[in-house]
Amino acid sequence: QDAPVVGILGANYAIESARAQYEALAAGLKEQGIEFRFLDAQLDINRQVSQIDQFVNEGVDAIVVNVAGDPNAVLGPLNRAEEAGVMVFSIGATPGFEATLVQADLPSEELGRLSGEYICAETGGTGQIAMIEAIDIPVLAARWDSFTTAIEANCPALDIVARERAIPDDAATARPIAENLLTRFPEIKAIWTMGDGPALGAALAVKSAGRDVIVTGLNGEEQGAQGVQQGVVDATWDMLPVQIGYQLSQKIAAILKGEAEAPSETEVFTVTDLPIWSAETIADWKAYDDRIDYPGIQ
Amino acid sequence: MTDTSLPATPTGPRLAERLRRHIGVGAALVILIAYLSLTQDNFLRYSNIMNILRTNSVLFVVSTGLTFVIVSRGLDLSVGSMTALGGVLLAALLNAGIPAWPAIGLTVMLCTLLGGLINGGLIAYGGFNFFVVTLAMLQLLRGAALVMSNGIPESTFGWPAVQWIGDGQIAGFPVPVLIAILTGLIGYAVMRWTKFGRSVYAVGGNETAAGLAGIDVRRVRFAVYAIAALCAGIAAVMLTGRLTSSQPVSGAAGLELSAAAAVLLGGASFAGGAGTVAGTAIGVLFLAVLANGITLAGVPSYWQGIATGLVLIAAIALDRLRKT
Amino acid sequence: MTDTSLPATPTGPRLAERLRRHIGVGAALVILIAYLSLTQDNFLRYSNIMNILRTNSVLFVVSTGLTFVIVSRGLDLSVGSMTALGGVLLAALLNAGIPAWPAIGLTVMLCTLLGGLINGGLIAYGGFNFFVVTLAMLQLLRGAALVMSNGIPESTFGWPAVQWIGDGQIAGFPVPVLIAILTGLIGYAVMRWTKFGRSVYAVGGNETAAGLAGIDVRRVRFAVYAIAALCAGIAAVMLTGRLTSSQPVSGAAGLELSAAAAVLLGGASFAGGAGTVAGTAIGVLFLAVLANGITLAGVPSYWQGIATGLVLIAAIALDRLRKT
Amino acid sequence: MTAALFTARGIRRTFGPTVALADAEITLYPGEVHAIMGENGSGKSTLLSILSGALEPDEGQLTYKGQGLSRLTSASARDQGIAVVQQEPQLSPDLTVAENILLGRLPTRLGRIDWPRVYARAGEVLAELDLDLDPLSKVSTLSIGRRQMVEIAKGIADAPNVLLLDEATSSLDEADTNRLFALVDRLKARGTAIAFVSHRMSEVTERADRATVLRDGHYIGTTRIDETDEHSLVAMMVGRDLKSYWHKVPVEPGEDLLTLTGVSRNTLSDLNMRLRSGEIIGLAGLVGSGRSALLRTIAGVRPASTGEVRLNGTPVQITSPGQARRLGIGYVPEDRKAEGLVMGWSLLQNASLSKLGQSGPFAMITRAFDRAAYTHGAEGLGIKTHTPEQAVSELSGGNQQKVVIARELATGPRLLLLDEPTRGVDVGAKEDIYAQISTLVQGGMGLIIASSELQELMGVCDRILVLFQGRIVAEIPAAEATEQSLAYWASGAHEIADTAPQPEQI
Ligand SMILES: Nc1ncnc2c1ncn2[C@@H]1O[C@H](COP(=O)(O)OP(=O)(O)OP(=O)(O)O)[C@@H](O)[C@H]1O
Ligand SMILES: Nc1ncnc2c1ncn2[C@@H]1O[C@H](COP(=O)(O)OP(=O)(O)OP(=O)(O)O)[C@@H](O)[C@H]1O
Ligand SMILES: [Mg+2]
Ligand SMILES: [Mg+2]
Repeated sequence: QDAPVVGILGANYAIESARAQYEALAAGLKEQGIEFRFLDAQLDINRQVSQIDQFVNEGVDAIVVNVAGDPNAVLGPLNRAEEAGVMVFSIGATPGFEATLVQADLPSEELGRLSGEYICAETGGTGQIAMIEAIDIPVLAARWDSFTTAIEANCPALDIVARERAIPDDAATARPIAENLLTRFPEIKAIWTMGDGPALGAALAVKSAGRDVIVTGLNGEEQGAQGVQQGVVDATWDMLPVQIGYQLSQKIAAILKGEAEAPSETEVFTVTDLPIWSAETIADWKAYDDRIDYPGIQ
Repeated sequence: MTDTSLPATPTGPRLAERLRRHIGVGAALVILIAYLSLTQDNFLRYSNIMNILRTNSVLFVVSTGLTFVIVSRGLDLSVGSMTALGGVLLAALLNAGIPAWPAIGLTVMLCTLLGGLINGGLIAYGGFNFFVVTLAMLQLLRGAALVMSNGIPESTFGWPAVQWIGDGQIAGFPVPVLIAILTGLIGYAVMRWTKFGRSVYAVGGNETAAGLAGIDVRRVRFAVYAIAALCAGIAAVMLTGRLTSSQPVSGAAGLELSAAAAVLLGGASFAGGAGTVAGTAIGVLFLAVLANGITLAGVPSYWQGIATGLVLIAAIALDRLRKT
Repeated sequence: MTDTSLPATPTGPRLAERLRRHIGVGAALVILIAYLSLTQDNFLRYSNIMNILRTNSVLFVVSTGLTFVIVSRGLDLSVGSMTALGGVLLAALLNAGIPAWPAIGLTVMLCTLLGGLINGGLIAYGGFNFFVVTLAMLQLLRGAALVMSNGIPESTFGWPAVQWIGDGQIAGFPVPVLIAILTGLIGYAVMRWTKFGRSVYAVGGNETAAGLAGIDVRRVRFAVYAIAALCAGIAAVMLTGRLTSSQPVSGAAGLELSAAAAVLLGGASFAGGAGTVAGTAIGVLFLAVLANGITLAGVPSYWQGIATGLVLIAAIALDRLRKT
Repeated sequence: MTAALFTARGIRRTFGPTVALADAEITLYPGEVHAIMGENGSGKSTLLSILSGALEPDEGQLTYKGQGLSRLTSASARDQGIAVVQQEPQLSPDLTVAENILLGRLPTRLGRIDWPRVYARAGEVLAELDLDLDPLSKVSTLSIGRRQMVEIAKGIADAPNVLLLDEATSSLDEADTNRLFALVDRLKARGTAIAFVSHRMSEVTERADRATVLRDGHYIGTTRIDETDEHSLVAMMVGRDLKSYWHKVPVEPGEDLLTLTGVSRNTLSDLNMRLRSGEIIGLAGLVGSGRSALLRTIAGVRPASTGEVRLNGTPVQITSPGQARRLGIGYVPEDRKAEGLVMGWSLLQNASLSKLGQSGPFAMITRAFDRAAYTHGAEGLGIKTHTPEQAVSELSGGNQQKVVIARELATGPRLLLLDEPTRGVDVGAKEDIYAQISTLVQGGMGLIIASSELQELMGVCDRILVLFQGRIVAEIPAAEATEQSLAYWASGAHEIADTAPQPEQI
């Protein structure tokens, strides 16, 4: 019998942390002697819909989907996949689709909580802070929701004076937003950002304005690490994408090989103990692609 | 010297002319299809072909509307945002308790009105520059979609009619593809056989001449933007059905450029006065088959931009070669 | 009636003409500034003004290049992707061990070559449609940026020269703003006072007449695309310095449309033959002040698209009013 | 005479500061051919635009079939049977001839355009014009002369009661002009009122019944043609007497300026000619005979593929218009709007356009540069404008033509090529141009003039070369040329004569 084939459906390979998940997933499958194919939606949900259909057409044994937008959109093709007997795994949730076997979640809540506790401590729990969020989609919203929850719980005296959105969530967009925040709020003590790109942009704005404002990022990506190394970003938390992808690959392999039983309802797991990258720890930081041997899925 | 009788084969020159016009991209399409058929086992499968058509029916419907605009010597950059807003409107109407079919009708009508009144009104009756107006609308409509939905996709899963339009089947044939074909046929017929259609060519070819010939140039300009918006409205319903939800943020982003590329590949030009819906169909098919072929062949997604760019240039190069 | 003597006040009509051309958006800009000064305490602060200028110097440099293209009756949709690719190139050159200044020079040269040879070559000497070529290049160059960088932003922090260009100061004045001003002045002078500049207007105004009068139309067309790419290359260095890293994925995305909007707001038109760098400066300032005002006023970000769209329309409406 | 069909009284129309018409009037009777005359910019086109509903008058009344017309539009004018043929053909280039002819009134059946009827009807209209043109060909493939014929076909498509022709013959050759006037005769017999504008005096005196003259937007008068003569008409138009119209002065030819030996390219074959400084050569021929092609070759637009071109005795390869300018060759193309002027530019800027091509790559282009070019080039041409800062698009056709000539003179050429230099130019302006030509040859310049007006060639030139199918078939001293001899060679009649004795070769 042929080796089983897994179809991996990426949301956007060009995003560093996403790529780390897919590559780690593929690396793990390869280790287990399982074949894989990869298709990238490049954030176009319409394309992802047809890619799911395409994998089903090709007769893969399982698919792993990282939804490239609104999960509702892929319900139709996922149901078609299930009907065709294809096992469905996912990175991130696919609400509305019940038949996912294993779902690897991003540690968004912990990222929000850790960064909240950090800002609480560093600001002394009083004063003004601002947030740079991104587009309001559930996978990302968990970050700022759990951040504000953490602030309310730990230091209610901290005043969140502004919540802006960087769309797209990159350094170039975030920098002028941060510049305006600094102009509007001369007393501001910290800027929380939802990712490392915006963090770098905001931090450079702070530096250029000659102000003393705490800036944090999330994800532990290249740009966040650069910011910390440059001494402009105060901290960022790793989201361990390589572990997410690798752990998922092992669970998939076990099921495909019959070593483990397919769970009767969706098994959800996520990673914990996210390391902080700040001036003290940054020497230990490793780029995602140095953490595991990327098979180079595309 | 005084032979004014009609030529024996009246379609002769027209056929040749038509071939000349489409053969460039048409030939590229044929070559592409032949190449993919030989190299990709899955390419010619019924399911793959339907997958191609289904995925691109939205693009085709939008491109059909845009054909009118480009032939009239205009451009509508707002069709992508209009499609996104249409989806948000539809979801909002449905969730406000309006039944599916009236909500669909209302969505399409609202889009048509919006595009007609603002784009068409300002450009035709206000004499505004079409690029600036529709660029402004690109931003404005996307903003409106975001504000209305707060950026959150709303599910339309509970309304089978919407799903049927976007992803249903009639006798094993996808409904969105049928809608696209129907739209294309109507568009073709209107451009070819109605006074209005010919007026669009006349206005695009020489506005002064059209005005002097008694054509109401402003009404024609108004109408083409309304038609583009109408098609965007239909596309919005199809896309929402296909994705079972509205997509305020990324829905149909960049659609205006793909549609414009398809129309231009199909033989229209910004100089106005030329182009047909049939040509646009070839243009859309070309882009569609290209994208499908690239994924089938497993070209890394990074390379897809490069490949698309190269093939686009190759397609118009072929077109140039044919013409000289 | 046979008066061929020169008028007594030669600058009279030209001044009026110039006012007429710019006053629309110029007036809108003045109104906007007045409004913001009154309602936003922070608006007129030196730091805020420098923020505005610094943030938009990249846009202005790109728009200056695009002014040449649009005046020549063309369009370059690839300038955003070129800017992104330029950043990736620069980072790659630096990390390959080439010292900062040579790497910067090389980056700008490579961009100019690429844009000149492909865009300019195909459009000017190949006779290809500019929209399709530069749309293809939009995809192709972005793809190249992704392939070269594997999507990873590379730090250029170790090279102070790059940071200095993007974010440095000379006597308290931001270097990127100085570069933008210098680029603008050179662009203005070239368009206004050189044979080449005048040729660009002639080619845009009436290509056939220009050719028969002895202007090398193809060389002019070639040059304008090279200039647009040159400016994109300079902008790439500035942007990379400003962000201390290359931004292959989203860097400068959509920049082409903002730049085109700025140029058109500044009085140029797609009919070619009209437009100045001074007008473009007003157009960029208008967009810049608008964006700043919107954030300063704390308008929720989702509303920004709507506000930008509305104000764009208002600006050209004012322009129309003035002209009639 | 019967009752007036169409009258206009007290018509006033302004464009900003320009008063195009001050108090114009005209009365048209059924079955008459009425010439409208006047210098360039006197308001003829404006008057026709008002009569055809394309422009609204500021003041004045229109009466049609005894009824006052208010708010006439292009569409309503056509519905009432008033048709106009524009001075500049207004066609949609990508549409077919048939569709252009029936634009705005395509016949439909059951809401569908009835294409067979479109082609049939267009065929009929073309037949009425006696025109051999495929109704299915695209307008973009037609020459300017053919386009003008299509424009005329458009005008007669609805069998109008009133036909207004604005310089309909200016880009037509003899044959097409004859077709047009044959049609005019037939329409006249049917009781159609025809008004036409022409700068060709012979057409007016031979074809018109009456003439109305405008000067600077004022109505000067209407006369019966059989009660007047050319001189008094011209006097009415220009308000002065034109004495020596052609300004021909004998000039002693100097050195060889230009010689062509065996020059061929594309449709041109084996051309030989010799032009000395101080000499004027005329090119005669039918449409498509290669007059323009020959000038374009010398001007470097389409370089010769074989043969030798010598300038001042030295062999040269003229490969671009820019190079031609640097060699001292000036070129005035035949279509001033499409090929000559940048319409949005001022007179000043247009005046320096060719000098631009002539100057080095680092030349500074300042206002002084433009001004010098204009002052130098426009001298003696008598361009009518209130300021050279004005956009050329606002000038009348004749003045636009003078600007193109001024532009070339600004480069200080030794050899000047003029393609149809007086097309659509009024008598007064023509005289200005002829006077200028005369001054130029006296200064030692050599000129080659291609023209469809044989009178002009005979009046202005020293020698006339006749082209037929891309070959020079005759060279005739202007003094010995007659319209008949030129027409004989131009029409290819000699070929028939040559081949007649050898029928066995066929
Ligand atoms: N659209 C316009 N804007 C400004 N001025 C105009 C316009 N149309 C005509 N004019 C002016 O009105 C006057 C009359 O122009 P018109 O075209 O009627 O002259 P014409 O007698 O037909 O001349 P020609 O013999 O050169 O065709 C001219 O001075 C011209 O410059
Ligand atoms: N761009 C072109 N493409 C193909 N054939 C052309 C082109 N231009 C001119 N010709 C052909 O070359 C020949 C010479 O044309 P040319 O324009 O020189 O004639 P002409 O005597 O000046 O006539 P006209 O009075 O129409 O200007 C004609 O047969 C014409 O059809
Ligand atoms: Mg006229
Ligand atoms: Mg000619």
